[in-house]
Amino acid sequence: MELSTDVQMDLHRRMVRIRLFEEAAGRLAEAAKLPGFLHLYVGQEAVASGVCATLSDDDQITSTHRGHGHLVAKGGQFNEMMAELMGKATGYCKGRGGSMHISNLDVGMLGANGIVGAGAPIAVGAGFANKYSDNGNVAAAFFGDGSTNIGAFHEAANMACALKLPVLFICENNEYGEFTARRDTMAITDIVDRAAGYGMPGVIVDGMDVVAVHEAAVEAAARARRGEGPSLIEAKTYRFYNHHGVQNLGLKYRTDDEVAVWKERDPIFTFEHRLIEAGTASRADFDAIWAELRDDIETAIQFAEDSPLPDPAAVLADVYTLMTPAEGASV
Amino acid sequence: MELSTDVQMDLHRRMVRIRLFEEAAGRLAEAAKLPGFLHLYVGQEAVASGVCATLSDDDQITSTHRGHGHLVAKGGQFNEMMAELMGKATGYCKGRGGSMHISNLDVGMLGANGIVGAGAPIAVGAGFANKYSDNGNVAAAFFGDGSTNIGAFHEAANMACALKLPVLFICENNEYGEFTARRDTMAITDIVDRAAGYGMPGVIVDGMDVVAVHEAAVEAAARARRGEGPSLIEAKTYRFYNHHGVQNLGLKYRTDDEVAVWKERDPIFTFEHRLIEAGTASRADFDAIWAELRDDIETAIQFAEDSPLPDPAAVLADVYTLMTPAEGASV
Amino acid sequence: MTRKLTYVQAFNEAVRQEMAANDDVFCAGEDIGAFGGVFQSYAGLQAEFGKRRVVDTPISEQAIIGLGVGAAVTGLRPIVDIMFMDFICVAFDQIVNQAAKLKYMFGGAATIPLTITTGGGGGLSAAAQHSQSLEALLCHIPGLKVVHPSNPYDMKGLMTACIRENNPTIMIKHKRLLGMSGEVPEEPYEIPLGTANVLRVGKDVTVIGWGRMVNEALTAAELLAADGIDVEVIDPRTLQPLDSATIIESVKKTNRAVIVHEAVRFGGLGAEVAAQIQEEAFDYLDAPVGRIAAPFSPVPFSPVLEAHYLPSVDDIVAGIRAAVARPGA
Amino acid sequence: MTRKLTYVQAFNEAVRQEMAANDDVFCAGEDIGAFGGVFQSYAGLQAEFGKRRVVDTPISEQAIIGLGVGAAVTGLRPIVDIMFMDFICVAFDQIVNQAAKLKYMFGGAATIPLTITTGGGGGLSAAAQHSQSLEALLCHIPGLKVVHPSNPYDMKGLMTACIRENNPTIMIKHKRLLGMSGEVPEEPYEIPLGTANVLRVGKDVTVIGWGRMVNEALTAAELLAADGIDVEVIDPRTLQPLDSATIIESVKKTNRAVIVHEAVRFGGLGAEVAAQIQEEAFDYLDAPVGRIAAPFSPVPFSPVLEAHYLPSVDDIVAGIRAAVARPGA
Ligand SMILES: Cc1ncc(C[n+]2csc(CCOP(=O)(O)OP(=O)(O)O)c2C)c(N)n1
Ligand SMILES: Cc1ncc(C[n+]2csc(CCOP(=O)(O)OP(=O)(O)O)c2C)c(N)n1
Ligand SMILES: [Mg+2]
Ligand SMILES: [Mg+2]
Repeated sequence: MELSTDVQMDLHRRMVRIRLFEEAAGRLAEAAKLPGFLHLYVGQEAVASGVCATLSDDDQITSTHRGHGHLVAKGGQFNEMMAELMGKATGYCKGRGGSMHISNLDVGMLGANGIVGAGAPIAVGAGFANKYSDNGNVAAAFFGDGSTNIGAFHEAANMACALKLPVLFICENNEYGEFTARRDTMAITDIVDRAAGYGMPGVIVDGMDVVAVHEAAVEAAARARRGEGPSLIEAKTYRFYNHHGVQNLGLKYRTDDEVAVWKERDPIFTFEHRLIEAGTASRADFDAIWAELRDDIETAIQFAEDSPLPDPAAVLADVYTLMTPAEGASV
Repeated sequence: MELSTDVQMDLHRRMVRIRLFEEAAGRLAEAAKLPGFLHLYVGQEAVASGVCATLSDDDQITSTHRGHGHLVAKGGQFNEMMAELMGKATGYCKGRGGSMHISNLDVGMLGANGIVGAGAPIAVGAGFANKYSDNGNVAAAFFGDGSTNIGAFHEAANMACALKLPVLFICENNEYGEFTARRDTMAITDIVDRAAGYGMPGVIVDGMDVVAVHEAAVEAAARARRGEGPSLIEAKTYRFYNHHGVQNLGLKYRTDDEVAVWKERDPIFTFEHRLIEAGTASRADFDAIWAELRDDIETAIQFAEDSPLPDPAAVLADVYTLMTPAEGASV
Repeated sequence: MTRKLTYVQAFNEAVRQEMAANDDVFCAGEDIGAFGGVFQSYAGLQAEFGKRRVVDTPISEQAIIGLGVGAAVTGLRPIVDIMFMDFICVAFDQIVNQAAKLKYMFGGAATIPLTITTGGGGGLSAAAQHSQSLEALLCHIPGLKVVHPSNPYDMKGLMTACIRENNPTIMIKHKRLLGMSGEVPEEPYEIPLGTANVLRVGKDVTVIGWGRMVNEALTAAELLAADGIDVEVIDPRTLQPLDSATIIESVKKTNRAVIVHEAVRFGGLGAEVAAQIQEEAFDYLDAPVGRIAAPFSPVPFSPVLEAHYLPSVDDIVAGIRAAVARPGA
Repeated sequence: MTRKLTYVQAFNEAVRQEMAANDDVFCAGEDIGAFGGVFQSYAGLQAEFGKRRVVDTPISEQAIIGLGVGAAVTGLRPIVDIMFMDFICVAFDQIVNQAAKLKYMFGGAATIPLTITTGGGGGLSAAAQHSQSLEALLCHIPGLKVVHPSNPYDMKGLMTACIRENNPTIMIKHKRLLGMSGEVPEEPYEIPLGTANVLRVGKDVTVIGWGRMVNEALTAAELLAADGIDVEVIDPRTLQPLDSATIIESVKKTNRAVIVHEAVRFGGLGAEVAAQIQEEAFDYLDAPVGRIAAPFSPVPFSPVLEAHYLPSVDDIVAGIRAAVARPGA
């Protein structure tokens, strides 16, 4: 598939936006300016970008604990995201959700999720609604290699196939679940080997190559929109930072060599190199993009820091739609 | 594999014991003499018999809601089983469990289970204990086709493979889950297609052929005892009666033709025919066996009917091991 | 115009009428299609509305709830069935950590008009995994609403309200009441969630019960009337949110209260009701708030054990007598 | 001979000593091996006892509990870890319908010496799915025992008792107490399950609390002492079985009671404690039993919201003042 310059530059832009947002979040976390847990997406940018570039705001995605990258790729705005990470009233979740529950229904992002595997069944529900309403939309579930060992993933994959729903199962295989290697928790090497057990096609792609991911996603989405059911895409990728936070806390669950080898394959820099080689864009073009987006990040940090905190007195707001007096009695 | 006459007659005897117990239970249920639900195993006798014939009392099995057949095959006694179905104090569970929880640890039967899929993780635990204690025992999990759509099955299969445990996964594919056809709840035809997703060997056997089931079980058990990990055996079989109870309640979820075709392949009568053809045994031999076991069943029914009911005052016994006074406070 | 329907027919009619009125309403669950569900709650609906709107699912409770959550957050009004209440444990994360919390975690942006239906309660010798009354677990979870009708009229009105409700609700059908018959209006009607029903007016003691137990309490009340004990019987109908005001008001009048439920006593919803009564009506109480409930054990199989295990009319009568026996202020 | 250990070190020492003493004891859970668990509860154990006895599992909570149940019923003494308490929902069937009920359903034939460990409680801005206090759900389930230590000494003694216990127990570690330091004896010792601890003797009011909250209650008690309010503070330590006798005895002395917990108030374990107190000590009460707990909402992320959401020393002080404010009999 020949990708137009626009599409390629769009893929690049999505990746850079994720990288800059995550690097900024990491810095703020190390400066103790972000409360709670932080799971950075750095290194995996090609997966969210390659998939979301073929989705519209009306298509839905479900995410994981590592969800900022997915929201950025789906069109999330820096200001509301940074404000949410800081727990401010202007955040996407009004400070109630934070990093692990960041979401924005306007762009079809049905939430990061603190429960491993829990997003996939919800994506199946969105896919069901798409088919039910015959609206031509698809739902994509992002999940990690480790999450494919949990029951919810299995039930979701089987249900989507049994009901032939427009769902994309996007596995980001970064070879680790927290601090434990994938090989210690499953007897298979490729997650894609699970696809046949549900009766859906499965394909392995280089998760560090945004074009490869995009092409696979375009095909899977087209298939789903044609009413031919779900697909599983396994993207082989790697997270550059620790499971949560930034530093590896000197943990030796991954060797420096292994990390170095993967960083060599940085999805953004390798892609920029290819585009320059192909004459599609110049270093100067990219520098301009990075500079522009860096400004956006600085603006977002400022916005978040200047934003008001949520009103503690309103802690009970948003538990229910339309509180009734009787509900008040439960408080 | 050449099976000795003893082994073949043992396989036959196990099947007949199941058949007679289940037919008797069905009659008693229709006479309103059995409380609660009753899930009959008639038609599937070859599976439990073929597998359990290669297991000793020290090997463990977990079962399902359709558990009488598994317990009989594992060596359960008619008296205590019939008494349990009647809710008597002399039952294996002292009337506390009934049909859906019938069990006998002395023969390594870790319980029928009312929750679909819940037995498999427990079998994995037993398999873990076997490996931990290096006792050479294996644990076999029996489960239906429908239960392979539930998360617990998936987690158990993956865990057993990841930890390389001596576990046999025995799927009894009778093509229905309650009143819904398997094909409506999964996009695959053979459950065995799921084995590769866990990294274990999978084999399909004719579940109406006790010898075929036995040979596959012998191989899988030997493999497990050698420390080479779990296997999945899918036995294609069929239940002759309704999901619960006996009559099909005039339900048309299965055609009469379909039922008739499968009854043609009755695992007991076809096996007797083969043994007679082969000159291994005569009709008279079989008649004697049926007669002997029929007497045992009549004795068991009498035993159960004559047995005392449990003492209602002792309803709280057996909730905890060694009740402490403080626990009394919880009552 | 009203006529007699059974409890399960009333449920079925509420679903049918709401489905006819709103294409966003659909049903999904195990064996609910051609078969109509093991309790026949969904009988005839697939024939009437087709496989698009009445969906047989795999045996996958987590995915069944997830299907409902995902479809609800994207605009539909799903009714998903968990056959037996005991099985909510299999889907507990999707109910407790997803359905109940999504709206809040999203800062209010999500709306989850999801109805989860299930069959609860004992009395069928169905043993420890098919007989539980687990309402207390659900009522402790912010974000959920919990409904448990005691008769056909309430069933139709409450089920209609659940389907029209914009929050995740759990409709608990009592398995022993499925065949209970009663007058039910043909036209659709709603019983607002969170409104209790005073089933019997009395002045001596207030009995609060739900599901099958409140009917047993009414029987007990009639027996005690013969002895001149005048019992007020309240059915909260909705367990979360609980209509505490109606309960407190009654106790302030009668000065005595007894709670009856089928769930085990320790940590049951009766504890919350008792705690609220003594908080709100402390100076009015002439006796401790009593609780009649199951002992601290799994539900036994044998009919003789289960009959002893479940609260009976006699147990309720005894509990009420104990409450009124104490000298008043 | 005693020395200072942190809460999590006390946990770790109990596990190490029991593992050293009994080869039937093993541990399984996510990231507990080389990494020692996300809270370092299992730090160093795999290095000391090897991969056979300290097992890293897949992310499969149902299978983790099942592993424990199956290994326990076949003779081992498993310790299985569910990282955050919120995740018990993912494995709820194996805990509630299997581990808790197996013995009873088998007519007593099974023995399940299983310990489930998990990290509960809020205060880390970990939001709605990593901050819950769900003890009430577990305490309502016959067959389970539930333990929740408030300090290092109790942690070691209770964890040792759990491992030696022959029933399924859930050991809830409070995430905010992991670093709490205190005197802990080197030698192994047991604190019998079901025995409460009177942390402070007082005559005016009894405060019952557990986990982090009972420590906050002690702080509140000291503040109130300055105003001449003499508070008795009780830590049940074991929540199921609950040592009701010690609580009732205290309330009969002080005539007033306040319960403090981090879980939401509605349906929390405080309701059961309040219900029992008014049942057993009705004539002794000079004021309604008070409950200080979280409001009916998921746990919010933003620190300002969570600080407001969780009961504070000020809230406890106010609650105690309200209880003692009422004129006595
Ligand atoms: C049900 C559940 N179990 C455990 C956890 C703790 N946990 C959070 S992330 C994680 C690892 C997930 O691994 P993977 O799915 O590969 O995603 P990755 O972190 O590699 O992106 C674990 C175990 C959780 N959040 N939910
Ligand atoms: C978790 C759970 N969901 C649903 C049920 C109700 N149920 C009991 S048996 C059954 C069908 C099981 O089908 P299968 O696994 O194929 O076993 P079979 O009955 O065919 O032997 C169902 C849905 C249950 N007991 N547990
Ligand atoms: Mg991973
Ligand atoms: Mg089947």
